Amino acid sequence: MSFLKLNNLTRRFGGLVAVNDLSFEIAEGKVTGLIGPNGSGKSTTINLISGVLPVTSGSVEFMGHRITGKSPHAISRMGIARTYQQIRVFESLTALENVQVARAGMYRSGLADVLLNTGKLKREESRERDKARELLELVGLGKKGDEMPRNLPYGFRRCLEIARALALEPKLLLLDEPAAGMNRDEFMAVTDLILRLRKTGLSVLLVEHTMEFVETCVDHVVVLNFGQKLAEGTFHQIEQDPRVIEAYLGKEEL
Amino acid sequence: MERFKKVIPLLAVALFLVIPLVDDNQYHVYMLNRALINCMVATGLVALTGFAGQMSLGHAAFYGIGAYATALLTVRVGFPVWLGIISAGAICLLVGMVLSLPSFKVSGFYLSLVTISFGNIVWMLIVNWHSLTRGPLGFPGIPSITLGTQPLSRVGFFYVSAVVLGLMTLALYRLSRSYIGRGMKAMSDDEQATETAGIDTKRMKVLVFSLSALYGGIAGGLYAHLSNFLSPESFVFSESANFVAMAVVGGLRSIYGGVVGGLVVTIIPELLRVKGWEIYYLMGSSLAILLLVIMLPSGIAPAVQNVYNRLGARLGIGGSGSGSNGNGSGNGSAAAVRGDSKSGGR
Amino acid sequence: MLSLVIQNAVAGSAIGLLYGLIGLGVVLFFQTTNLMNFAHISSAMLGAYLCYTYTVMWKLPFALAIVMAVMSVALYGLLLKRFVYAPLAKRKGGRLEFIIATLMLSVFLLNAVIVVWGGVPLPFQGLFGSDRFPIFLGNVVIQYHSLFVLAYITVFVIALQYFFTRTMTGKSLRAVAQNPRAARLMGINVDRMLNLSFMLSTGVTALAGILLIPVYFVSLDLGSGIIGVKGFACAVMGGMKRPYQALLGGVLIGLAENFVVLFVSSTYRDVITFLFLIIFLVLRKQAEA
Amino acid sequence: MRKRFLLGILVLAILSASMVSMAAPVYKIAVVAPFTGSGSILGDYIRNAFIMAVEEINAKGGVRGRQIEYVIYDDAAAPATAINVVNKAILNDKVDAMFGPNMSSCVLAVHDIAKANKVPMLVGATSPSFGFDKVGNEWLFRLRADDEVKVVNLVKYAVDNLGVKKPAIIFGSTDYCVVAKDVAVDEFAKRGIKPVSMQQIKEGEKDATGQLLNIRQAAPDALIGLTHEPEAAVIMRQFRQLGFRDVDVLGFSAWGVPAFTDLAGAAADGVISVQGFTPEYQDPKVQEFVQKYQARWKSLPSDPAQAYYDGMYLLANVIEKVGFEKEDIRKGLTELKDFPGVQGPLTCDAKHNFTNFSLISQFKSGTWNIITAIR
Repeated sequence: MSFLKLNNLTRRFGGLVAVNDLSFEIAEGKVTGLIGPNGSGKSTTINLISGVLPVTSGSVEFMGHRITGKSPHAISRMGIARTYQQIRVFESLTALENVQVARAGMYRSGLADVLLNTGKLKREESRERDKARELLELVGLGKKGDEMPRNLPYGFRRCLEIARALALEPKLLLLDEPAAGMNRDEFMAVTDLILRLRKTGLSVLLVEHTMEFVETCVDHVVVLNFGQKLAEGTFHQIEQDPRVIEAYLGKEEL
Repeated sequence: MERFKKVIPLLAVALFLVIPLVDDNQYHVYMLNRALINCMVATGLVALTGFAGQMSLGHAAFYGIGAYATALLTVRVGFPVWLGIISAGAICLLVGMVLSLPSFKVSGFYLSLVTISFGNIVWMLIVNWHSLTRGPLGFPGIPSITLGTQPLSRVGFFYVSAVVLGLMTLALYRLSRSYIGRGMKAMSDDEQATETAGIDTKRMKVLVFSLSALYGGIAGGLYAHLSNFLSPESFVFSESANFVAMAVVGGLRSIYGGVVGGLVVTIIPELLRVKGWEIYYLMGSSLAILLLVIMLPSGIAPAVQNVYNRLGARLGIGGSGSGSNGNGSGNGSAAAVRGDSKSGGR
Repeated sequence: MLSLVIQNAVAGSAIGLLYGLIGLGVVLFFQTTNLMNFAHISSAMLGAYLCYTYTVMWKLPFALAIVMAVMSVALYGLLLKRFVYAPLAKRKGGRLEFIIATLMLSVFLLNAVIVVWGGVPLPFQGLFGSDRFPIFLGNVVIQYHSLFVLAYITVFVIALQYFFTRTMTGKSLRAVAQNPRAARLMGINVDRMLNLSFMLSTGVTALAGILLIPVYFVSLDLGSGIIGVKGFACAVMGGMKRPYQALLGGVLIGLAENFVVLFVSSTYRDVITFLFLIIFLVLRKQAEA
Repeated sequence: MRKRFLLGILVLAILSASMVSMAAPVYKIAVVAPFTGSGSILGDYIRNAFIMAVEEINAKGGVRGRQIEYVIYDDAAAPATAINVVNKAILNDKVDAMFGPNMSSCVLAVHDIAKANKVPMLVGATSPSFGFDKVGNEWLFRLRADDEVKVVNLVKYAVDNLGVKKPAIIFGSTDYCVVAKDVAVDEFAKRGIKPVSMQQIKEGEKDATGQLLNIRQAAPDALIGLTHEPEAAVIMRQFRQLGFRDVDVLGFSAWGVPAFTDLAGAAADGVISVQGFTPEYQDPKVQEFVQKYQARWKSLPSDPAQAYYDGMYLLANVIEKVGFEKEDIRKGLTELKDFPGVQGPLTCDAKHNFTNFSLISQFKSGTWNIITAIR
């Protein structure tokens, strides 16, 4: 039984084939990088795995269960959390509340508990608030819990989004260009965070452009081109693959 | 300090509650009763639109279904009044669940069109289903609420509705502070991100639609027993628009938005009902509401709260002190008029 | 029976074109601003009343009155942008706030019209040959007015298409709607373009209002009735993208209405039309996703 | 921003302060009528005629030495609003008597308030649905002929004089129309006639072709129109356009007023209508009233105008007789007999109606030709 397995995944947008008959597997406890030139279908792949987009054909299996066709929240609760390429935090909630949102699945209290404000609910609320604080602490936002996201610098917003994803206690974390648009300090902070997560044994699938980032964080790389798998291997294997250089790296070196 | 901060709002509520005891003008009491009922519908819309981001321009339908349901049950079946009102709420709750189904597929402007259509359909059924509603002839002879054997006076009705509204507001308050409320607010910010944060947004929609339909239904039920007479004109589209206007004027994102807006929007046209103004007052009141929306798009309640907080800070009783307190105060709405179309994230 | 069906189809299309006229303005506004103006239909009402005033009360020639009415309403469109849209945008009001503001504006305008012109529908006859004898094709009747509307629409849609695809201003307008930031970077004066969209959509709707006079009279029903909602419905059925599709949407609604009367009942005509609209809205989205 | 908001509140406060009126020995009357919304066609007639009557009476020294003061309220033709304003009129402004509302459903919604506070309520609404015999409110009086009477007369005329055997009925969606439809169907049934087609047109609808085509298919010999004015105009224009032949058109009272004939234009030619009042009626008293009205308001009166004008006079007459006690006024109104109204004597009958007068007339080349007057 493989951890996450993509079987002949295809997604069309009208006439355009964004992901074409894509199959690969990722291993548990490893950080897998998904790279490729612009428009090669990386984000679409993430969207298909997380259930945000319906697949045209093919399937995704997660820990032996077919998850294709399930709704995004069900997939999230099975243990696949994600972030977005363009940061999508909840702007009308505080940083702490942003993280708390993703803890909704941990409550045993129902609507009646909420309306009657029972002791059970209060206990759970305080437990989950502590847990959310811990997560903020983990991503380096320990003191920012009461801030509104719009008052946070870009890098912190990204970390907040990651904290929200971690709040689901995922087995697999999908990161869509986590380092995009960051300055040097922020970049270092995110790199550091991912390395720390890797140490805890969390599996990660990340889409990234920055080669430096991929080199530092990633155990295994899958290269996409025109929605198809071009190559697969360790970063150093990929680096030397002439097809990859031609399709992707080569172009950048020019 | 914190306790002191709560004194003034409580005082305001207490002052409001003694009005009927001090002012024996029955017209004023009647209008306050109407206002309280409107507040209930508006509070339901605050939950639906302000918290969960689902637009409804058809809430007069729930108000109408609730009103006719209790009218029919009490007059034709012989239910006691209180049971009639509860049943009206329950029926609306079910209808609200059904209306939440289209919201799985459509949102924003399209959802508002769906709800307008729904409101029109319900209205036309009220007009045309003669055997049930007597159609345009109106439905007379609806009993008043009784206390023991005595019919409840208007002052009594005021306190009954105030308690009901208080309970509704309390329920919304608790909901908004819980994990469910946070999920709703998240959903109104970004539905897809909420889904991927592990929240079943469909369930959330069913919940919030039925909640706000329940509020509308109970309000309608109370209205039926206050006016003792129903006719279809009270449930037309412009009433739905009026309810939304109440929620917006009061403050869509504030727990108290519905209450404040309901009071203000009900009272404004009555204030303008001045001698010789019989053709101008509606123009005046719609202009007043328009100006309120333009000047205070996030509503009166957050604005007052802001002023109050700043005043408190200046006097040194501001508790935590800082200007931005998380809930409600002037976050405005998530999406600015322009440029809020989120790119699909491909 | 067949002639009855044909006659209903003709009559349904004729009234549907009028709904489409309103839908046209909705699409135009949406295309250029990404917004919904719930006081949209008020522009039609203002157009009709002003045209009446200029023609009947000021005794101006009809053609001049039309031009002046359209221009006056376009000016109102400018005021709408300046005094409703701009302050709201400045205070970060959302789309819902814009909807409520425009809804209140429509109530205000309706009551303003009652104050100025009174609540009684005003007679305004002899427009577009409406009172002359219609054309008979066997048992089937076609109004001159419908033909006139059809001709107007054809010319108008072609002109609109030309404007949006061939002229610089038209292209800039669309660019602003699609991405205001990028448009600004490209050196387009976004504010001026917005002014133009407001004037264009209100002016076009004012003209539609004048074309509606033979059927709707110069009456409050132009500014309050269900026709506003039907205008939105047409626009939605047309996919909010192309003006001529809004006309098709209108015809679809008109046909649906008449056939419901023919085969079901006149009492439940609108119930079924609105059910149809809900189902359409839900299915449409599904097909897209 | 906050300053502007406070300013707004200040303005509202001043406005509300100005509502407090001065107390003086006057007789205070409320007029509730629609000035906004769908029924606003009627509001102006009612207000104009009422003001005219009050001005005339006040010029002659008022009633029993007291001037009449009036407050006019808009009910927007909506029962919920009517309840608001009647509450305001009776409980806040403390009026002594009340004219209106003018819509039947509004009357049904508010007459209990008049009863509970013992205020005489004289209304111009005509639906049989709230007659004294139905609701039993002894404070409620009616100034215009009951629609039942008018529809019965119309059907009688159609069958007896025109020999109608296959009528088609088109009716509107309000109380006024729906009740009239029921009465008409009953009356036809009494004569063994069943309408060949029954169609409905909603208020505000502008397309009746579907309905008319169904009617044409049924091949009727008469069209009975029971709608409000704008729908009547829509129906008649499309009726002509669809080329109906040899079909008589008989309309209800809204089919007999200028708001209809102006809109319908030439299409109105030949329509037979039953009316409570028409300025064309060549009676010297009617013509005197029409001239006075025209001189004051530069327009022709319509039937609610005459009704409320008469109403004010008969109330003044009762007060002169019995004084200002409300209970006495109520009794006085109930016992009123042969009061000279514009169109003839007014007497309070068992249903609290003051008149049963109706006219049947035909519209020909721009004017109404009276066929018969029925008392």
